[in-house]
This record gives sequence, structure tokens and C-alpha cells, in this order.
Amino acid sequence: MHVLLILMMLAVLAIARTRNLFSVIVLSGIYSFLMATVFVALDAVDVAMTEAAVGAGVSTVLLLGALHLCRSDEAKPTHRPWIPLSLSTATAAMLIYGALGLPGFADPDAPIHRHVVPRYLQNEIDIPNVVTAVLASFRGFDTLGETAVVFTAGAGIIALLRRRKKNGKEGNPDAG
Amino acid sequence: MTHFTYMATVFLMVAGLYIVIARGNLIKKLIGLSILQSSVFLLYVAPGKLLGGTAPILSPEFSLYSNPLPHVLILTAIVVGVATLALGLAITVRIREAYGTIEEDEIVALDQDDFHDRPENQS
Amino acid sequence: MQDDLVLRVIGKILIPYILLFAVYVQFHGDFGPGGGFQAGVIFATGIVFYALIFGLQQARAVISDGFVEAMLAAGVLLYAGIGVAGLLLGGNYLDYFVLSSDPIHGQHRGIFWVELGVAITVCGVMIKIFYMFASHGDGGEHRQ
Amino acid sequence: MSISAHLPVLQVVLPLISAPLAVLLRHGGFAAAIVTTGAWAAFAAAIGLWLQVAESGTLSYHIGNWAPPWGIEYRVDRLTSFVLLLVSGTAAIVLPWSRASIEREIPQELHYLYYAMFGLCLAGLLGITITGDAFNIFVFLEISSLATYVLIAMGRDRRALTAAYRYLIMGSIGATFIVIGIGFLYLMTGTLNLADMAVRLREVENTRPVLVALAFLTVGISLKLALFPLHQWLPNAYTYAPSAVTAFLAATATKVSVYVLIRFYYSIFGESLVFEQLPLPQIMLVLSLLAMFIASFIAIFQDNLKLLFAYSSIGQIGYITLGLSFGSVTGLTGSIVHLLNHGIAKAAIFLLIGGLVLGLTRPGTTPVVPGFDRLAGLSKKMPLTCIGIVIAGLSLIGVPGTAGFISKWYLILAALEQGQFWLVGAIVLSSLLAVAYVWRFVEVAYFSPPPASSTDIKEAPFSLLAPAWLLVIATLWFGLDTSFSIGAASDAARQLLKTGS
Repeated sequence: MHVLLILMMLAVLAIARTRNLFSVIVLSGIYSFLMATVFVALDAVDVAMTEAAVGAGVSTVLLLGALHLCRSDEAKPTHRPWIPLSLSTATAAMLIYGALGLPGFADPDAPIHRHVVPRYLQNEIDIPNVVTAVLASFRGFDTLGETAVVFTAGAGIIALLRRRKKNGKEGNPDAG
Repeated sequence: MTHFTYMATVFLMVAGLYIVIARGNLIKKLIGLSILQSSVFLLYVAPGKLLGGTAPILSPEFSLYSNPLPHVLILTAIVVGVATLALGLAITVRIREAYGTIEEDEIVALDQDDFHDRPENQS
Repeated sequence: MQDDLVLRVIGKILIPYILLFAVYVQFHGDFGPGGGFQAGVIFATGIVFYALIFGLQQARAVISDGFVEAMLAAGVLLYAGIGVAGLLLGGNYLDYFVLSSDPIHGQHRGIFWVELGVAITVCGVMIKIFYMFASHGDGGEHRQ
Repeated sequence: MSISAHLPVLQVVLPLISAPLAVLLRHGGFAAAIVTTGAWAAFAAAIGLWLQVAESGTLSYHIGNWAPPWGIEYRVDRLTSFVLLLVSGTAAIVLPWSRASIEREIPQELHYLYYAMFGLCLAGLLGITITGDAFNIFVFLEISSLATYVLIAMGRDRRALTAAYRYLIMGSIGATFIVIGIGFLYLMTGTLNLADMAVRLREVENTRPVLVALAFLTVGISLKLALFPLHQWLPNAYTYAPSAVTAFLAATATKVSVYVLIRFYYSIFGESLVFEQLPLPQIMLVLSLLAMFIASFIAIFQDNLKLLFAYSSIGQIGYITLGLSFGSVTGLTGSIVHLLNHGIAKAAIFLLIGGLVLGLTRPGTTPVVPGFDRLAGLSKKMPLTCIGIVIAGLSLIGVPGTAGFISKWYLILAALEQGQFWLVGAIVLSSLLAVAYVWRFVEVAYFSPPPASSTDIKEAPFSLLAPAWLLVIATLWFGLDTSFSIGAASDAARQLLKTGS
């Protein structure tokens, strides 16, 4: 897993340094794919499947589609990024400060393993995939919200991209 | 183990954050935002792992399972992330149509021209 | 791309399996990884493939814009409607126990329908976004 | 089933369902009817909940019949029902108003989507307010945020697009920070239910992850509530969004974020942690003062009426966070009551400006927010609109007899309680800046001669004036009769600080 994490960090560094947007999009697809592999290593198979489908699949297609419509490469930065750098450093310091106080990795006595979750693993509604059971039933309202988020994005994109009145000829689908 | 995973997560988060706030290209910013959002997934999922545990799909052969609750939360977060990305890209496409560029500096310059050239003249 | 014979043949063979796989992911979600969201994405991928190989117009003839837009709404309504059904049957909102005389069976029934709701909305949104992005550039009034 | 037992969930679900119904029908008129009905139903539910909470105390509703902390809980206390009333009430007033204005501002074929987005935004804001589950806050925050980005981007000016983009970036960073904060809390307590979390947090109170969670939640929520200097998304978003959207957002979106901040500070972390472990109150005091002075000062020099009042909003948010920084019942009462008092005054102003913009635009052309030169002598042509703006403006200043005075009075009392006399001076001094920016409107609308070309300008129609004036009257009402507003706010404050009630 260390190797995967190091590869991901390298991918992100490459994304930050590359100005050709096509390469950046490909790199971000690779990043998502690595992330999905890490999730498999962490036993999160449902998450891995979704990250692969969404991060490496849907997002990449969307980005390529948008790039096709915008035809752009990143311009050279014009000013020195001191403010973003200092903000990022401060955030990193905070995160490290907090992360070092967290329960140890894979500690079976950590609160997240002792509280709430044991009941989910008792399989009281007879659904072997606990993730599905929690997602659709115990925390079903979150999933209703999630569906509403997807719906919001879909309807919002219709509102943003709908051709105004003068419908042009539609054909050539090579934008995807 | 523990420290390296957390440090890697922090690095990814901060790199994502840096790309969002430092870069001027609207598509690149959105990619940075995705990296920021997706690195948070690790913060939730990694602590859920138990050594010797398996994926939380119950079966008589196993008795130790990794924590399913973070998985559920992150499934939702992934969906929210891609919804945000899609919407952001749609707005970017419209900006490109309206301004002819997706570089933040150029857009700001165009807006300032607007402000001086045609202050609310109605046609 | 629409004229490439090899692609068309491969597409004709492959796409039904993609759609079938989506259905499998949808209904196997109780036992293995997968569920409504993943199934919706995979199903939409099949349609997108179809549009890429046979042309957007052809795809829009098969699955019209109006239908896709109805899908977006129908999934959310189905999900929210299951919640309302719980209310009408005397339980709390999204209470699946009351959906059947056997509470466990009620849970299974509830999960089945809400997962279907998720799949419908997700699939509709993915197809719609593809349609919007794919057809957007062709008007060309803003571009060289 | 009895409806009253399910009011908490109906409160959110009714407007949520109205949105997909509007999309399914694909018709502007039907969509307007459905979403407006949904908003009124939500308002009725909020009134019902208000009465229930007053009678029987805090309510808890178990969604899916799963007991917390395993399932998601809806929890309604005094503060919750107060904010629910504000949000759903504003929507119930703004939606009928928007009928006439979007006719001119948004293309016909997008009307049903406008209403769908409005319904989603409303449902999201109500969901954030009522939920008792940390992750559920994030989900509903994203529903309302995504809907808001679209609503802002629907404005006619191209700057609406860049404003929406900027808000999307800053809002998403804020939401991610909130998720990081919730993540740390979850890892330390093992629960997502807020009430359960508050109890379990006592055992790990002074650990580093909890302090970091507090910091990230503070920054994330401050981004959403536009606390100075994290406010950069707000001015253009308010200015270029359609008028009805501006009015709704100004009265609700930032207010709900303040509510979330109060919830985390007082119900989860507890005032001992927030006010003693970290220099948070001091930081917040300084930022609030900066907002009150700098944003109000910038407002004075704006040539666009909407932009002027957008900067005024940032300044007014400063008063709200100022009240929080005291950590006392009086200060909190002032903050909570200012949520309402500022909300209705700002909604009234933006609705009236919306009517003014339409009145100044010839039929068939795109409405543009006018510069000050075009407002000259407008009080003769649109007397009711202008006097309404002035009255609501007096409330922003805090003139006695208006609602704004009550809020400032409580803030001053809170400052006196702590013996910080200089703060009293600061509050009064910053109000003078509000006098200056409101005066700019009065001067041009009342004391400048109207240009010769303005003969065809008419007063806004009744359908635009009536909802706006309802809010103006409310501003005066809450300035004179404080039994509802102060009663509710002080009850809520006492409940939060657990000093009886």
C-alpha cells in the first residue's frame, strides 16, 4: 500500500506541474485508479468499485468533454503563489497536528470499531453486504439526500447548458 | 504504518487545496478540488481497516470485518464530489462561451473593462 | 466514427452485456459489492457507448431527451415515495419494516425499491449530462 | 398516521418532492404552483413544530424507525424551530413574488428548472437545520449549495457565471473542511449522531484531533456564512443572481450557516471547550469588528444598489458573529434575534430592488441593475418601493422602532455585561457607516431632480409590492413588539447554554 500512496503523491505532483490539460486529465484518471486500488487494500470493495467507475470513468469523460468544448491549456502563472503556499502550509500543519493524536491504524479498540458499528454487523435484516444494508436502510435518508444531489446536478446542468431557443443542428457526438 | 498513511493523506489534501487556490485555469482548479475531496476519503476509510479483517460482506467463513460505516459515508461523498465536478464543468463551459477564455486573470480583466466601458447602458 | 463496421459489430455484441452486467450489479448488491449507484453508472455507460458508435441522433431516437429528463425525476420520486409509503402504512418515514407483514421481508422490499430509485436517477443524469456535453459544441455560434 | 407526529420529516420532504415533480411536468406554471405549495406546506409544518416544541420541549424523530445513533435522527429544539420558521417563511413569501420577476429575468423554457432548484435549495436548507446527524448536515448542505450555484448562474449578466463558479469553489472548499472536521470527530467518538457525539466528546475533550476538528469546522462554516475575510464569493453572487434568488439567499443561506456554527459550538463542543481552550472568541471578535467596519465602509462607495446592500450583508453578519463571541446568554440572544431581524430587512430590500429594477427596464429588454444616476428622483415615480427600502434601511442602521434596533440593543447589553465599554462605541460607530450607505439611496431617490427621460417609469405592480411590504411591516412589527422574536431567541439561547428554560 505504501507504493500505491507514493505513486498517488507523484501523480498529484505531476498534476500540479503540468500545464497541458489533456495530460492533467489523464493523470487525474490514473490518480483515481490508484485510489480505487488503495480502497481494495483497505477492504472497501464497494467504495473501490464506485471510485473506479466515477473517479477514473465518469469524471475523466466529463473533463475530456469540457476540455473539448473549452479548448484550452493552462497559462503560465503570472504572480508568485505566496498566499496559497502559506495557506496550504498552515492547513497541513493543522492536519498533521490533529492526525498524530488519532487512534492508531487498525486499532480494534478505536471508538469507531467499538461504538455503533457492532450492531450493523449483527445482520439483523438479513442482508449479507453490510454496506448495502447501512446505505439503504439504517442511513437510508442520507442516500435519499445523495440521490437528490445527483438530481440537482443533472437538472442544474440542463438549466445551464440547454440551447436557448435556436436549436442548432445536432450530430457529431465525438465530444465524449 | 499509521503515520505514513496519515501523512500521505495530508499531503494529498494539501496539494489539492494548493492547486485549487493557486491555479488560475478554471478546469485545473476543479481537478484540484476533486483531489482535495477524494483525499478526504482516505481519512475516513483508512482507520476503518482492521488487520486480518475482510470486506464487510458477511459470510460464515469470516468473523472479523473492516468497519462498513466509513464506506457508506464515502460512497455518498464520492457521488457528491462528482456532482460538484459536473456542475462546475458546466459553468466553466458557459464561462468559456461568454468570455472566450477560462483563465481567471483574463476574466477578471474583462470584467473590469466591462465595468468602465458600459456601466448599465440599456439597449 | 459512425461508419466503422468493426466498431458497430463489436458494439452490437458488447452493449447488451454491459446492460446485463448493470442489471446484475443492481440486484446482486445485497450479497456482493454494488448497488443502485454503480448499476446506474454502468447502464448509462452502455447507452453512451451506443451513442458513440451509432451516433448521438440515433441514441436520442432510442432514448429521447424527454424520457431521460423524466428518469431524473422518477428515481428521486420513487425513493421519496417509498418513504411516504412507510408513513401511509403507519410507520415512520422510510420505515421499511411496515412494507410487508414480515418485517425482514419488508426491509428487503424497501431496499429493492430505493436502490432502483437511485439507479434510475443516476442513469438518467449520466445520460443527460452526456447528451448535453456532446451536443453543446455543435451550435458553434461562439466558436471559430 | 397522524400528520402532527411526522411534521419533522414532512418539513423537509414536502419541498424536496416538489422539485422532481416540477421537472416531471416540465411546465413553468405547474412547477410554480407545486413548488410554492411545497414551500407553504413547509411553512405550515414549521408553525406546527414551533407550537409542538413550545408545548412539549425538544422533539426527536427516528427516520426509518432506526433508533439513534444507528439511524438518522431529526431533532427539533427552540433554536431549530426558530430557524425553520425563518427559512420556510422567507421561501413562502419570495416564491409568489418571483412569478412576475423571473418572467423577465429567466427564459421561459427554464422556468420549471428555476422552481425545481428553488425547491431543492429550500429543502436543503431546512434539512441542514433540522437534522441531528453530522454527516446528514453535509449531504443536505450540498443539495442546497448545488441548487444555489445553479440559481446564481441563471442571472442574465455573464458575471453571474463567474460569481457562481467562485461560490462553487469556495463553497466546496468550505464543505470539504466541514467533512474533515466531522471526520476527526467521528474517529474520536465513533458516532455521527450529534447528541450522542456531544456526550461521548466529554471523554476526549482536550485531545488534539478534537481541537483540530473545531478549527476545521469553524473555517469551513465561516466560508459558507461569509465571515470576513472569507466573504469574497458573496458580493458578486448576490449582485448578479436573479432578484428573487438574492432575496431568498440573503435572508436564509448565511443564516443557516450561522445556525450550524451555533449548533456545533454550543450543543456539540460545549462553551467550555470553545471559549476556554482556544483563542476563538478573540479571533471572532476581531473578524466581526473588521466585517462591521470594512464591509460597511466599502458598501458606501458602491455604485450598484445590489452590490451596496451585498456588502452591507457582510457587515451585518459581523454583528451576528459578534454576539456569538461573547459566549453569554445576552450575546447569543442578540445573535439569534439578528438572524431574523436582518433576514427580513434584507429580504425586503432585495425584493424592493427587484421591483425597482423591473420598473426601470423597458418591457422586452434584459433587466440590469441600475447605477445611482438612474435612481435620481425615483421617489416621485415609485414612492412605495422607495419608502420601503428606506424603512428596511433604517432597520439595518438600528434606528429605534425598527427590528434592527432590538438586535443592537442586545449586543450592547452583552458588551456592557462584560464591561467592554469600548465595544458599545464600536457598535454605535459602525452604525454610522450604515447611515452613510442608506443615506446615499435617500439622497439620490428623494433629493435629486428626476431626469427628463423618466416619464414612463411606473410604480411596481401590486404582486411585487405586497410580499415585499409584508416583510417591511414585519421589520416594523418586530421593532415594536418583541414578545415573539426576543422571547424565542432568549429561550433558545438559554436552552443552548443550559441555564434553565
